[in-house]
Amino acid sequence: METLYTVLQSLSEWLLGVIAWLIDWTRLGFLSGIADWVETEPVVTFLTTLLVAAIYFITLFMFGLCFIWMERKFMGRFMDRRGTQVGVLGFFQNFADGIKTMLKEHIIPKAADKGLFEMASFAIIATSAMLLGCIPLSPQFYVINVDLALLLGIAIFSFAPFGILIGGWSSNNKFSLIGGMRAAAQLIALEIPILMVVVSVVVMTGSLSFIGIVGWQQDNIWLAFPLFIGLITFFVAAIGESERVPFDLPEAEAELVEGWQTEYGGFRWGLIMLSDYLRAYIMCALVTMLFLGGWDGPDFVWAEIWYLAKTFIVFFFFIWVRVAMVRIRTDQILTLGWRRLLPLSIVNLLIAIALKTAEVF
Amino acid sequence: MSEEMWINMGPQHPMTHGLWNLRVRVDGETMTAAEPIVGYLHRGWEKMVENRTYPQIIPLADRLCYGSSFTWSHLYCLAAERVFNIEVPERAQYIRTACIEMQRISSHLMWLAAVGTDLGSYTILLYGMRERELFLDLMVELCGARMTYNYVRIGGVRNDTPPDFERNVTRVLDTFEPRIRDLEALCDECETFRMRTIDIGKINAADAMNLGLTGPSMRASGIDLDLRRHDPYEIYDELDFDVCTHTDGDCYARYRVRMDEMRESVKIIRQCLEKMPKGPTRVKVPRCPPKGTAVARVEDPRGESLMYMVSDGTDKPYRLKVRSPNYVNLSASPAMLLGNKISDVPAIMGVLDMCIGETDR
Amino acid sequence: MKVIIYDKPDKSEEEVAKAIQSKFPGTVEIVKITPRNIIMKVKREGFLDVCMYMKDEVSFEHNSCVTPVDYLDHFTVVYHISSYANHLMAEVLVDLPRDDPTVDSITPLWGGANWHEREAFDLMGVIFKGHPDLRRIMLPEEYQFHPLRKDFQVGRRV
Amino acid sequence: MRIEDMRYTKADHLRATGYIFKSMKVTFKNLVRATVNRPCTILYPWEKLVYPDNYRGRPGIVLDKCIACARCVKICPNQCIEMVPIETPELGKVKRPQINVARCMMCGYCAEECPTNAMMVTPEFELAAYNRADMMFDPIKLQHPHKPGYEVNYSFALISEMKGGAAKTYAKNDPEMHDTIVLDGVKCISCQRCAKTCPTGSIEMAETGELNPKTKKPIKWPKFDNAKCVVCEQCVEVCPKDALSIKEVL
Repeated sequence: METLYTVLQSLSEWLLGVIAWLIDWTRLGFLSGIADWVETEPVVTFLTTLLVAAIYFITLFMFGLCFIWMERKFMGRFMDRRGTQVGVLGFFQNFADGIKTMLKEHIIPKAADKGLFEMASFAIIATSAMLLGCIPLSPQFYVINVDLALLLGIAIFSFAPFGILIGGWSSNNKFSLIGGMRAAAQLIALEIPILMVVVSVVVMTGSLSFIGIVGWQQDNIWLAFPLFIGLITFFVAAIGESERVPFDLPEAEAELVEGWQTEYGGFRWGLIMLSDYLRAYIMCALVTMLFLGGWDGPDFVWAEIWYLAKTFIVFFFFIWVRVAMVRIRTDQILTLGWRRLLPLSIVNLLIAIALKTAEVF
Repeated sequence: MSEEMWINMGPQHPMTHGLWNLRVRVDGETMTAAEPIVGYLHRGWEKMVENRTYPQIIPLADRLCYGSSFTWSHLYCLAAERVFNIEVPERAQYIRTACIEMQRISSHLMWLAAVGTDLGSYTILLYGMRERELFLDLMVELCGARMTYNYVRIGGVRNDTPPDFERNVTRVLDTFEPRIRDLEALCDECETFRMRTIDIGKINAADAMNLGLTGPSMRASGIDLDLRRHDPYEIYDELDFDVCTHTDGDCYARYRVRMDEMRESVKIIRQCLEKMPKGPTRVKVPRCPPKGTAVARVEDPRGESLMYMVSDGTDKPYRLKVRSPNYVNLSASPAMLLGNKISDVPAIMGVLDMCIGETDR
Repeated sequence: MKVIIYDKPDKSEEEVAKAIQSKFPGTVEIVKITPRNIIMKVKREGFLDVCMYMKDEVSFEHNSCVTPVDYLDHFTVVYHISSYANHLMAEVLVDLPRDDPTVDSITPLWGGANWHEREAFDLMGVIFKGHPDLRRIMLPEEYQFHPLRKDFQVGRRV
Repeated sequence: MRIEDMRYTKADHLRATGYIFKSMKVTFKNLVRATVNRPCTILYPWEKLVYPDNYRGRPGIVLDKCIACARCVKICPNQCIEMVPIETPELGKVKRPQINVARCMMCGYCAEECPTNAMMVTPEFELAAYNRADMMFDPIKLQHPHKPGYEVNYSFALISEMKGGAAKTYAKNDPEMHDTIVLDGVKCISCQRCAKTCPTGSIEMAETGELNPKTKKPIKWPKFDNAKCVVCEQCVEVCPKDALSIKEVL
């Protein structure tokens, strides 16, 4: 089966072959060793991985931008206004914003802990970008396909609160400190229901890799039907994990200015903003992958299209919830996480186990 | 975070509508002390008007509050008419009453919009502003400006209503009445809004009365008192309306009182249009009033506003004192804030309907 | 849940005025009675007692406003005190000499007077004895003048 | 005062039903409506709200109608109007108002006070400029095409007539009903300054029939033509002996 990796491998093999031939053509004796080395397996693998990562990242980066654009336009229409107006249907607003944030001065507060302050933003952005690699677009289009991809993704995902906490702390600002604390408390409270729901999915499918999970759903049934409670729980927790209204407590701009990102400005802030949307994308992707059958769909278009369409639909629900609700309070989020979502996820797990034990699927 | 810390919310802070400062001492996220600080927008209004002639003060009185400028210029004219000792033509009184109620609706809508942003829902902001636009358009048609009307004159109103004014008002009211339901669906019937407002910022009747709370904030604590009925001015004693009260004394109660007041205002405007007689709208006023003092108080959208005027027989007032309802409501805010979470600050202060223009004068 | 309804006045203006007048014959002088309004002059020595009586016995629940007025030869502090139950507002005038503008604070009686008295102190320089927190409120702390006094020279802007 | 047990009943139908689904329904309805039709916002620089003629933007002036009575200068609460001399081919050397629009607060008083409706409110509100000098609108720049709706007119009644029961109204600057200037003859020194300063030419120095005992010349006192007068009070201000005063018609 032709995957992104194999296509790019042959491409890089050909490229490196051309380079080796060029080196040979110069007939410089001392370069012949390099020509041989260029064509060896590790170099090919290295270049292929680089290309795969670059292409994958750029693709998903564009989808991240699409998410921002979609949120802006849909929120506009939900609120009886137009949304952005820059360029074709307002799509170039993202680029305008990107250029603007890039051109801004990078300011570090005098009293901040400089090293941690910088590190925190990179930790958040890097983990978000890493997460992209864990999630395949289709059986062909992916970066890595390890057996424990789901576990890896969740693990990387839960690294972000750490960065947020450090960022909030090192800014040396009371608002960002409170915001960081809230982020940590909230993400931990919602992490556990998410994991419980994931366990139920794993119980049903018996696989920890996304391709395996989706394959099981293709063979049997979309998990949204048997595990409906799990879907709802996961959806609510996913909104909380990606820090969107009504759970955007860490950056509640009414009381905490901008929460833990108060002191970040310029390109750092732009990247944090982007990473917010990347995390939202990842959450939508997980919902799609775990419950909505991933790239499962009629065969007349590519599997990737099915997958992305589902992801966008899930994100539409994210936006819809956002416009219809107000932000809730920290203690209420914790109550929701520990006292509502956790029991629900346990019920969901029991249902999964029961279904599996009864051998319905 | 183990120690209590003081947080300055303001003068530049998203929660403060205007330029004021709220210092709160927080223990974790719970407030243990609060101190509002005002004076950043002090323009010396009371000194300024001592150097203006009587008609020149009307546009300045408009600018006391951007949200409800009509009530302030009307209050000024009411006080001045008592100093001048003149009667206002009946038609002018009806026009004034209708305009005051329209102003009350638009002020309440703007308040709702601000509460929406404070709580994190921009939908409420935009819906509120959209409804408010209906009334602003009416006012533009009537007096040529959207917010600072300069329409009331000592001894009447500036001009008569335009020819199809009554039809337009009726049409707007017919459009607006069902749309209150939309706003309520976004607020009342949304569980998160109730979570954020019910049992937040409680104040009981005795405290509310002692601390000088007036207007909707007081009525929400179970005190059935409205200056429109209690100390009627203009033609309120001929109209039939209810005083909206609520008994809980929390943010939700204050919110409910305001929403009900909008409905009552619609009723009042309809009655005014029905009963409006023909006749002159303005009387000619002498330049200099007789010596004396006068006091006028009206029910502003925010509470009891009062003007005390001392005239020394010249064409400029000797002393003009403004009692701003918000000034006192703000001084009572620590009683509501204490014991609540820091996330409740925007809810409590937003529901109080802050307007710094009139507070600092 | 209890709602306190003030739909009909309990006492008329004359009754209220008479009650206060007869209780403090020396200190209170009723100047004028108009519908829903009583104007009375009170000597500053007995002012706090009058206020206490008004609050406790004649149900004046609410202090609307505290207005100091500078009449060049003396200050007059005007207290607008409303009675919800009687549907009226009393205008209590207290004359203070210009060189000693001191009067008893009514903040312990009506908490709503707190900021009004601070403002009166700030802008007019009237000192309220017994006020819990008499600081400047509008102007910066270090200002030495009280701008609403009539002898204050306003800087002319050209 | 009475205390009653009262349940809050007015909005009992507003119990939270279905958690957030009603608000989601409302927003979704709006999404459909705003997508099918246009959203209610307007694209500002390209589309603009349609304002009625009486919209109060910056003041505008019709130079021919202005009589330089300076009533606008007197009423302006911000003191942003000033009379400046200009010279135009049609009018010659005249004084006309100049407005500092940066200080103007668009209250429309100048148009309301103007006795000839030369000053009017215009719907022009986009006044941003790069420097303050551009905001100083001299009479030439202040000119604006005339439209009847731009004029601010009102009608008023007199208190004395209202008390009598008649509800007759008079238009703005009704020559029958406006205030009159009265002369305190004892103070008058016949300096003719009022006649010279009068913008409408309604003051005429008329002989009183008496002779000055010292110079044996006839004493002239100002005589007021009330139909022409616009009560600009310039004569009252210019009088060196305070012999003139306004008698208000109430």
